[in-house]
Order: sequence, then structure tokens, then C-alpha cells
Amino acid sequence: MSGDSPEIRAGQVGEQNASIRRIEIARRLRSIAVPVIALAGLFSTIAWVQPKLLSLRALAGLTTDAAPLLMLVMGSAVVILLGGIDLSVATMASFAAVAFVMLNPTLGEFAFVAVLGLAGLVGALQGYVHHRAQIPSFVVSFGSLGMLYGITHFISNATAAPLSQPSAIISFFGSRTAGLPNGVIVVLISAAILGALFRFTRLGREIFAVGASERAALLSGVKTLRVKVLAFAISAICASVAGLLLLGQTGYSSPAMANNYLLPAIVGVVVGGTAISGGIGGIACALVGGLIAGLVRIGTVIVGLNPAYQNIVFGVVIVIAVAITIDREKIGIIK
Amino acid sequence: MTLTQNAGIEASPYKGAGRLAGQPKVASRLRFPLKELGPVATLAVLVLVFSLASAQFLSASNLKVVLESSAIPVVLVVGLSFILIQGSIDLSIEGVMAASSMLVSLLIANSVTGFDLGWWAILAGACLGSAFGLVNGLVYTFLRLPSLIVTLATWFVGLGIATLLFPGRQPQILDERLTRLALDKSLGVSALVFLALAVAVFGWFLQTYTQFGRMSYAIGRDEKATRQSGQHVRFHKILAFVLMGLMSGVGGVMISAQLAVGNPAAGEGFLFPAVSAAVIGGTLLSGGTGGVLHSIIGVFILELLRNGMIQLGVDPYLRHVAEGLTIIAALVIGNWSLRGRLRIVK
Amino acid sequence: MLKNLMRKLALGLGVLSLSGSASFAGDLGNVYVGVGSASSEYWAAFIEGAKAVAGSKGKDVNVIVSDFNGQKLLEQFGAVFATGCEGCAIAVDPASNAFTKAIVERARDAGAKIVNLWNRPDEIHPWDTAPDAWVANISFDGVDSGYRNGMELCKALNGRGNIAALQGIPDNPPAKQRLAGLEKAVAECPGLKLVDVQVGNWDQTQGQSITRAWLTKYGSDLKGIFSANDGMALGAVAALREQGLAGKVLVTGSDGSSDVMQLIKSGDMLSTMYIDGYVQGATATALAVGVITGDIDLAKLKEEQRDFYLSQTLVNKDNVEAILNGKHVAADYSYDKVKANFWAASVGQIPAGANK
Amino acid sequence: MTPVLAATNIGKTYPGVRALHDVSVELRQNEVLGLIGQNGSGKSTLLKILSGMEQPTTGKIRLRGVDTIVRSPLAAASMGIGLVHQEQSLIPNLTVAENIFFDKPSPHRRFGIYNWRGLNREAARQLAKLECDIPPDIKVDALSFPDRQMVEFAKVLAIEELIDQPLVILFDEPTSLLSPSEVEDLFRQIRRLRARASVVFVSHRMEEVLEISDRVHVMVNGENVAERTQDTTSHEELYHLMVGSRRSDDYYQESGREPVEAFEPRLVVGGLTAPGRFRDVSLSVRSGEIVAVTGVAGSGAETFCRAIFGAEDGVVGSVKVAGHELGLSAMPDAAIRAGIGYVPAERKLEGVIVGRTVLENIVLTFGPQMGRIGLINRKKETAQALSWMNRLKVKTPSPVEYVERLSGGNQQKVSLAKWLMSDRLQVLILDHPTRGLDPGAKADLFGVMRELARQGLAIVFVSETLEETLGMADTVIVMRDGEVSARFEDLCLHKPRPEQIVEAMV
Repeated sequence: MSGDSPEIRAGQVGEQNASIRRIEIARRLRSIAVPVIALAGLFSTIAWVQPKLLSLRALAGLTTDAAPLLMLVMGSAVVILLGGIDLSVATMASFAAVAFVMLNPTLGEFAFVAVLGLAGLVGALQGYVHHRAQIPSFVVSFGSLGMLYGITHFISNATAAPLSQPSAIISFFGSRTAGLPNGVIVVLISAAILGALFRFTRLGREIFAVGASERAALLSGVKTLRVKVLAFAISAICASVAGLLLLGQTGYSSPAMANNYLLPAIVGVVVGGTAISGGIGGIACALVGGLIAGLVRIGTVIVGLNPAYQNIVFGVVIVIAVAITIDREKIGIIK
Repeated sequence: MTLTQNAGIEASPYKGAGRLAGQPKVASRLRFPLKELGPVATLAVLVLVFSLASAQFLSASNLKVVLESSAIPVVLVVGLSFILIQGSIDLSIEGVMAASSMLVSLLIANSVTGFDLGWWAILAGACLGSAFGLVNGLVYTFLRLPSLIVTLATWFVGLGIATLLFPGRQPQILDERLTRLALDKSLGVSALVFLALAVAVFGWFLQTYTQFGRMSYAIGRDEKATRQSGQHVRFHKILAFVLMGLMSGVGGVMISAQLAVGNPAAGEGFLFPAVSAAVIGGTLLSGGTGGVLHSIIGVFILELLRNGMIQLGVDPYLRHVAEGLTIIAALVIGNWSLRGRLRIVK
Repeated sequence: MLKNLMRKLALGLGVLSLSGSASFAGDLGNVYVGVGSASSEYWAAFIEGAKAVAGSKGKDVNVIVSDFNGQKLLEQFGAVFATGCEGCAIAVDPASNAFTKAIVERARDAGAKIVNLWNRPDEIHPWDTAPDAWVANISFDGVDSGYRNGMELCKALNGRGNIAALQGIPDNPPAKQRLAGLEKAVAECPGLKLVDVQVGNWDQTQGQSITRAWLTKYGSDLKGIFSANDGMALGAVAALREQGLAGKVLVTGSDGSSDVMQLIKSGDMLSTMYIDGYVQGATATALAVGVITGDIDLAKLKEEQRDFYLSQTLVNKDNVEAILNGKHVAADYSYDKVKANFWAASVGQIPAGANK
Repeated sequence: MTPVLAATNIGKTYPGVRALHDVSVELRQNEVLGLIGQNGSGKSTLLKILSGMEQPTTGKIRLRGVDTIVRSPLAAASMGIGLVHQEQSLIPNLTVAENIFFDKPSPHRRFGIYNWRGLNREAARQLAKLECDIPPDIKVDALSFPDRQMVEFAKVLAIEELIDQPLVILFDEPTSLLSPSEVEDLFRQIRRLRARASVVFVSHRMEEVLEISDRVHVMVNGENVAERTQDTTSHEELYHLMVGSRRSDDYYQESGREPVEAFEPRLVVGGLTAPGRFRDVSLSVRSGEIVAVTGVAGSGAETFCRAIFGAEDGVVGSVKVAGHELGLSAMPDAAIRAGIGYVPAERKLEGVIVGRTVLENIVLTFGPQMGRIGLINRKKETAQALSWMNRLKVKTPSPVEYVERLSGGNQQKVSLAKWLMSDRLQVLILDHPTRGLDPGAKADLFGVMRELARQGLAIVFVSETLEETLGMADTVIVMRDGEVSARFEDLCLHKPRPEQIVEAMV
């Protein structure tokens, strides 16, 4: 190019690698910094009103309750990063809990594998239909939301049912290890797995590529069908783990027990700074966003707000949180 | 050398100046293009299947029922269509309907408060809706936040306001001028159906004949170019939200008229079906496509589906399964011919 | 993991034996009620009742709204419990059987006393699950409501005709109980035929749209509509009005909201079951307060004092006026007055199997 | 005589970037002013300021002798200034008529209400000025590219109805997407326009600028470095002013060109047909051979090349790479597995993944092959990507810069490097690889293509100009109306005359 010396020379590869890593880490820190600050601000506001929140016991309690939501937010984030949306996650969580309770007596602990597998299959099917028939993921997942709702009520006869036989996995989900709630451990492990997926695997990189520009990704040889099928399957599996975490907390399954998680899950993804149009964000963002969404939900109660104002405050705080965390520069035109 | 915007999707039906000379010039903007007929075909198939399976399905009385239950969804999707065409979304419908329903029933002659404002109460409900829309639009365009989040927030604010207004017991609406809108029949249907029809025509007029409607398409397709051409993108966006708010407010009034009480849960169950109806009809979330008529066809698809399921006496739980399956199947079939290697659908 | 469970169990037993040994008296902490909705007449009355009792002990009532979402309720109470809730008095509707056990056990762990409403799974009871914290379960007899409304239909239709039923959110026990009661009535009234049951999710709008479809499907063959609550009944009446059939097709509800009672008065509806939220709120709060202040020794309570139905009244044209005019006065429901007989409104223990 | 438009001492700074510095331009009555410069030299920014899309940081604009502030494109239109955009500004889901009056007031649209009949009639009148009979009520979506260009034109011409004074029409690289014959059409229109307008013509194709302009301004790095009149300058001088060095005689590196020796064909395309787009096109490319496919708009040249890679629907026929038949239904996967690479014309939409880094773009397709079971071997793939960036001289602040921040030429190299990462690349298909590149970047790219061919790659490309075709190709295939109309082989030995190719095109 007009005689300029190229800025990259072969001998500098090691140095290059170091600088690449530096830039990438800085970039990642920058993207997570604002959501973290928002979370810290929100938390300290609440803790200022209710100082007892700062005890280890209180924190453990809050994070235990937040665990299912965090799983759902992470799962939803995978699909939203892809540029799609999965409206069926919350219903899938309920389905997983009901299915586990029904399968447990016959399959024992294998029910866990079976439920996750089943969820993955349903998710994969959604991704497949969405991609092959080229119909919007909004509608596919809305349709499967309806179907899962119906199936879950049908198989459970619309009845809450106790876990009839103790399950080591579920009781693990519901208890603590060394003071740390196991739900939180499950969330952290899942986050680590998903984080590694995005950082170290082909799939993770391709999810971002498809989210940023599906057409260019397709023409670059990305197998978009496979990417979508796997992303929806991951989302569904995360959702089923969320359902089982909830089951661990209650010991009972009910066909609609997690259905109201849908909106908080989407709010969590967006508050964390993930673009609803795809391609921007990540698992860490989702995790922080999920914590913000969960905290806003219970913050009004901790502060002791009149319930008539709770919905209003929830709405206003969400707008403020997103106004702070969203990266307008990167997203460009905002719809 | 040629470069079509959608290279690889389809061959241009029109190539090269002069080649079309002599061909009749069809007003293409008024036509429902052939490839968009998927939803209409779905509707036809549904009617066919249900009328074969149930004798009452095609009876005049049942069709009237379908019209009555479509009235509110039609009003909502008319507003929603412009939002979706612009590429935004409005989730606040249910909250706004709830607030509007409460306000109307408390200001009109009712069993709880002493107000008796008559038509002014109805106007107040509509205005409250528009005010919500205005807030949505202003926050969305000036704070530059995703409409999804802004309207999700106002959804909860609306519910909160409805709760605040709730006086401890459901206010019964005593003013018959309002309740008669749902009761008095002419040509076998209530005034609400005519209202919905008027709103639909109004929406179609807006979409086809006004700057606002046309700019909505432009904004949905290419917001940047539209702004650069000196169009007031922000104004049109705000207008769309005000219109949507107005329609939600009117929807709240309509449901109050039907139920004859003010109900803080009045909007429940209207949002997702409305969005789905629009999408099924071809007004996609990606913006720039579809229109008021498309969305209304979507409404009828969903209403006929729900009605037909009850007519057939499908198990109440399995009804959801069948509905979900039909929605997906309808879109799969309707879209099959549009599939393309490089077609991107999110 | 299993060991963990055992340890927990042992811990629970330990606590049990400790608290069982001595009647424990302490300071009354905060009073919480967990309600389904902030904008419903029944719950508003419930809150008033709770306030009457709490107010007489100088306490405010903190209201937590679940929007009929048990998971949200669990999360919100989780936040309350997270900071400790020693000596709290709690009256809560867990919104679904699935959350009852979790909420009761968490209340115990936080040091609160809790009274549960409506949703109790059949296999757990206050005396066998967290017995030192779960004071009581208070409900209304859904089977009775369904049965008596059903019989009212039977009577009004002269023992014959087709009816259809609007079912509530299916995993709520009252929804099933009320339908079971109806089926019992139908069995006793051979001319009455239940032609269809649809789920309206307690929702006015869904009640309306389902009724519309029924009217075309069954036409004039449909003589009555049984609705599992007043909200759906209102929707049904609205759909009937559109066809000019209000008052001609008979509608029953359950809850006894004032607008439905107005409809009964005007003849547009047949009957409803009036449940007194005010008394329920007062009773539930008073029981929890009683245990905390030491007025009640949990160990000495009988099962029927810890798991019982409150009385309810069938409202029809004959008694609607009287019930509409009846009003509670807070002074009548101070803690000391309720204390005189906590179980004044009880109509007996909930039979085994009622919550299946 | 006062100039129609005079911009004096214009400066424009964006955060951290100085796009224009102290630029002065005068446009006289009825003249065509050429504006040339490399990409990033500030030509487009200047046009944006003149047309009201951007506001200058410093300096002032005088229009017909009066100090003026051009606040918006709408205001510009009402003053008689119109801009023909480089990337078309039409809104595809609106009709032709709507687009023509999109940015200007119309008597047929009062109080926001449309009178379609009047609007269509008026639009038809505007189109008739261009001797063009595109129906005004058809959606732009349904138009071919040159037709859209006509609409774009009509849109600008409609300004003259708004004011009595002569117009100012600004063309921002109007020719970069047009074929030679279309460029001729355009020039005819511009010459006609001159009678009632003054024209600014921006391009980096010097031949064209010289052909159409009366005077030429040369811009370098946001500054105005020279002004020449048409009759006193030459290609060489302009090139020198623009690039800062004399144009090399061997622009296409034809010295490195030698007859293709390989005999066995690497890529054989047999009877490829896509209904409505092209019919029965066959092609055979040997290792080391560069084949140019050319034709006017709608000839099917690009779609054919896309079809080889599998980016088109409904294609039948056969594609063989090194004797191995590819399954057309499994495209483009099958093509990629067999070693075909494709560099699309629409860089930002198809070529690179906007929003991801340069490095990620390069390693996207073949990087994972250096790891195992779907895991990434970051070290290895980064090293290889860096080495390709080095060899292609990709200019970027950092390998992890977002790709959209690179210039067009460098994006093109990234798009190319992605395929070069493969260890078994056999065939490279390039669709308008030099589109929108400045001369320096073009020369770079030609060098790379030549080098790759020398290393044995089979290359198929659709070129931007006839000159390129003749300069680069060993074999030229000309298409017309979806069919092959002529083949010229062994250009190394006997070059066809440009007229021969044009004859086959039309």
C-alpha cells in the first residue's frame, strides 16, 4: 500500500501475541465494567437501606435464589448473541422439573441425563426448524412455548408433584458445600463451560460470527444450521438446569413453576450489555445482567416499598440500568 | 454489471429500462403480492379444515363470534404494525390497557367513585394511552435505548398505575353509553367491531397515503438513509409509539365496555398473541415489511385457530400444543417457497 | 450428598425437639403477608383483616405481591429471610403447591412463624413439616363451593340441562376442588349434564372468549355456566350480554366479589360462594402472632386447629343484599378480640385427600 | 462571473481524525469539476458538507454569491444542490415515485397526505427527462441496478423544479459500480445536464475524470493539493499528484506473466444453469490460470461466479474441482471443502464480518482446522494469520482491530486472507475485487493475484473495467443475456482489442 512499511513483521510474533492478548483483555474488561458498576451501584443502594444484606448468610441466600434465573439468562444469551430469541426457555425450565419428577422413580439419577438430553433435543429441533424453514425464531419459540406449556400440563395432569424418591442430584442442587450454595456452584461451573465454549471452541466463535453478520459467516463457510441447532440446544439445556435448580429449592414440581422467568431472563441479557440484535456481549455480561435483573426484582421488597409502587419502580430502574449499560456506539442504530 | 441488493435471492422481475414498455403499469403498492399470499392460504386452509370438522364453524353466529373476539386484537395490531414496520417493538400494550381500563371505569359513572364524565372518561382513557406512547417514544428516541426494554419498563409502570388506581374493589361501569358499545348490535355485530373496522381502514390509510406510513417503511428498511435524506425519523418514531399507545388505550376502553367493569388485569393475554399475529401475517420483527392488512390476517388466523379448537372440543391442555404446532406449521408452509440459500431470518 | 441430607434431617429433628420442649415466648417482629395480587377485592379485604390484627399490636403489615407467581414469591420472601426474620409473623399464599414446602422451611430457617393459605400439598401438614414454624394452614372448602354452586344450578334448572365449566389455573388446589365439587353435584343431579370443561386460568378475558365459542357450539342447548371463580364468571356474563343471553344462561361463580354480587342482585348471575378474606387475614395473622407472643403453644395444638377450613356462604338472590351490606370493623378484629377464640370461623379440619 | 458555489477554507474534524483541512473549491457556471484522490483523501467528506449531510468545523460556503449554511440534505435540495450517492440512497421497499420525492417537498404531498396519482405523474415526468420509462409505482426492490441508478438520477434532477436558478449536482463515485457501456450512458446524461447545471464529479478512475471534467482538483490527506484544467494535464501527472509517485508502467504486472503450462484443468464447470439468470455456462480453469468473466449488467457474469461457489439458489449442472464432482445441494460447504474460495463484491455485507476483529475474520473458516475436535489452537492460527497479514500487507493498527475500521482495500485483503489460510486452496473466485479501491490498493491486489496464480492457484474473477480484464486475464469469457457470447484464450500470446470484447458484451 503506497509504499508504507507493513506494521507486522515476522520476527515480532511473540510480541504481537502479547499485545493482542493485552488489547483483548482490556476490551473484555471494558465491556463488563459498566454492568459491574451498575450492579455495584444498585447493590450498595439497597444495602444502604438494609445493611443486614452485607452478611455472608444474606448473600448466600440471595444468590441461591438467583441461580435459576442466572442459568436462564446465560442460556438466552447464547441465542440472543446469535441474533435470535428463544421465548421458550422459561416454559422449558418448568417442563424439565416436571419431567424429572416423573422420570425419577423409574430412571433414578439417570433422569437427570434424560431430562437434559430431552431438553437439548427439543432445543435442537427448534433451531433446526427455525433455520431450515427460515421462519423467525420469535415465532418458532413462541410456538414451542405453547406446545411445551400444553405438554407439561398434560403429562403432569396440571398438578404439583413432590419428588417422590430422594434424588442425590436434586438434593445437591438444594444444599450447600462449605457454606457456598450449590446452586451458585452450578451456575459458576456452567458459566465457566460456556465461557470456555466462546473462547476456545469453533462453535463459540461461529456463534458470534453468525450474530454479527450471518450472511458473511455463511459465505465464509460457517455451517449456520449446525451453529443454530447447537445454540438453541445449549439454551434449552441451560433452561432445563434452571428448572432442576428450582426443583432443588422447592422439592416439588409444578407445570408452570418457572414460566414467569421469561421476561426477567430477557431483561437480564439486555441489562448486561448484550445487544438484542446479536453479535455483541458474552457470558460474563449475561451473568452480571442476570444479577442486576434478579436484584431489581427483590430490591423493592428489601427496601420495603409499598407493593403498589413495586412495578413502577421496577420499570424505572430497568430503564435506568439499561441506559447506563448499553453500548450505543457499538450497536449503532437502535431499534 | 449488475448488482442486485439481494444478490442471489431472486431474479429481478423487472430488468432494464424499456423492456417493460407496453406492459400495463400495475399499481404494485396496492396489490397483495403473490409471494405474500402464504398467510392468506393458511387462513383458507384453517377455515376449510375446521368447517369440515365442525358443522357450526362456518355458521353465521360463529363467524360473528370470531369478529367480536377479533375486535380488540385488530385495533392493537393496527398500532403495532407501524411499530414493527419501523423495526421497533412495543411490549407495553398490556400495562397500558390495564391503566386505561382502570382510569375509564373510575371516571365514568361507576360503582366506586363519584365521577360521571361520560364520553370525556373514554377520551381520558385514550389520552392516557397516547401519553404512555409519548413517553415510550421520547425515552426510546432521546435516551437511545432499545424499544424492547423501554416498553417492557412501561408495561410494568402501566400495571403499577393500574394497581395504584385500584380502589379496593372492581368499579362497575354504570354508564350504559359505554357498555352498550359491546351490546347493541347492528348487522349482527357490536359497535366495537365497527370501531375495529374503522381503525383498520384508518390504519390502512395511514400506511398507504401518509408521509408517516411511508416513512415508517423507509425507517424500517434503512433508517440511516432516511435520516440523511432530511426526514424527521425521530418524529415518525414517536408518532408510531403515540399511535400504538392510543390503540392500547382504546383497547383498554373496549375491554372495559365488554366486561362492564374496570379491571387492573384487563390487558392480560393480549401482548404475545398480538405480536405473533403480526409476525404470522408477514409484518416481521425485522422491519420494513408487511402492513396493517397483513397483521389483521394474522389476527384472524389466531382467532380462528383458538375458536376452532374449542369448537372441536380439544383437550384444554393439548389445545396449546395444537395451537403452537399450527402456528409453526402455518409459517413453515407459508414460507417454504421464500426460502433461499442466503436468505437471513433471525 | 446423601450424608448431607441426613445431616440436615438430623438438624431439623434437633430444632424440633428443642422448641417442642418449652413454650417459647418472644418479641413480635415484622408482620408480612404474601398475597396473590395487589388489585383484587378479596386480597384487599385479606390485607385489611391482617392490618386490623397487626395494628392492634402496633405493627405495620408488609405486603408482598406474587402476581400468582410462586417462584417470584419465593424469591421475594427469600430476600426478606436473607437478612433474618426473627419473630416475624407471616401469612402467605404460596400461589402453587410446589412452593409451599420451600417457603415454610425457609421461614423456619429464618426464625419466623408462618401461616399458609390455600395451597398445601396433600402429603405435608403443619405438624409434620417444620412443625415449630408452620403454625397452620387455612383454606376454604373448594369442594363445598363447587358442590353448592352446582346444586344451585341444578335447582334453578329444575334438575335438567347442559352446563359447561370454566376451570381455574389447573395446578391450584381450589381449581380442582371446585370442579370436583361440581362433578359431585352433577352426579347427584342426573338431569344435569357437564358437556365441556375449559381452562380459563382464573382470567376474565379468557372466560369471555371461551364462553363466546361455547355459545356458538352449543347454542341454546347450553343452560348454565359454572365458573371456578368470579373473574371468569364476569367474562362469561359479558359474553352472554353480547348475545342478549345474560340472565337466561345461568352463571355461577366463586369468591363473592362485590361486582358479582351486584350481578346476582340484578339477576344476571345465579350464585357465588362468598369467602371472607377479612376474617381469613385476621385469623391467619392472629395465629402467627399468638405463637410468637406465647399465647399459643404449638405443641399443644390439635391437628384440626392447624389445618382447617373457614366458613363460607353461598350467595344467591335471597341473601345477597344482606351480605353486600355486611361490613367488618377493625375494632372487632383486634388481636385481643381474635385471641378469645382463634378458631371462631373454622368449620373443621381439612379432610385427607382434599388437596390431591 | 461569480462562481455558483464556492467553499472556502473548509475544515472538518471528527473525534481524533482530521478529515478535511483548509480546502477551497470553486464551481463555475455550467462546468464539470472533477475531484480525484485516494480513498480517505476527503473527497466524500467534502461532498457531504456541500450537500448538507455534514456540517463543516471551519470555513464557509457561498452559494451564488451569498453566504449560506446548508443545514440538511432537505435544505440543500431546496437550494438546488443535489447529491448522487456512491452507495445508492434509495429505499428499496418504497416505490420509484416516493424515492424521487423522498427528500424534497412536493405539491402532491400536502400536510403529510399523499396524492399518489399526482406523485406518479410527476415522477414519470422526471424519469422521462432521462428518456427512461421505469413505472413510477413499482417498488425499487424490483429494479435492476442500472435502473436504480437512473432513479437516483431522476431524484436529483427533480430538484430543478424547486428553484429557478441553475442546479449544482454532486456525483460521488457514480461509476464505481457501472459497466463501461453504462458509464457511457451516464456521461451522455452529464453532458446534457451541463446546459442547466454545474456538476462536481468525484471518482478515482482518472480516465473517466479526465474524459468528463473541465477542471480537476486533486485531494490528498484532506487537503487540496492541485488544480488542473483538462487540456493541460495527463493521466501520469494526476497519478503522480494523487499517489505521490509516478505510475508504474506495468500496473498489472504483465511482465510476470507467462503462458499457463499446466494441462490438467483444476476447475471444470459444466453446463451450469440457473433459470432466469444464466444458461448452460461451461468453464475450465487450469492451475495458474486467471480467467476473467465479464459482461454488462444482467449478463449473469457475477451470478455465474457466485453459483460456482454455491451462493446461488436453484442451480443445476456440474462443478468439478481436481476431477472431484461437488454436490450442488451441499454448497457452499462442499465447495469450501473442495478448496474453492470466494471473495464477494459486497464486502461489508458478505466479505467480512463487521463487528468482529481482523484476526477473527481471517481465522474464521480454516483456523479451527489447526486445533482438534472443535477446539481452537489459538497460538498456531494466530501465527499463520499474522503471517498472511504480513504477506498481503494488511494495514491495521492491531490484528484485533474491528474489521469495519479498516479501509476498503484492507478489508478486501482480510476477506482474501481468510481463504489463503487453507492448506488446500485450489480455486479462488473474486467478484469485483477492486471495487471501491484506490489505485495504490488496486496495484497491490493485482500483485497478489498474480503471485497466487504463479503459485498454482486457479483464479476466476469478475473485473471492474475492461482495462483490468485485459491486463490480468489469461482467458476472457464474455457473457450476454445469461449465455457465453465469446471466449478469448491465451491473452498472453494474443490480446484481443477492447472493441472485440465490447462487441461480444452488447
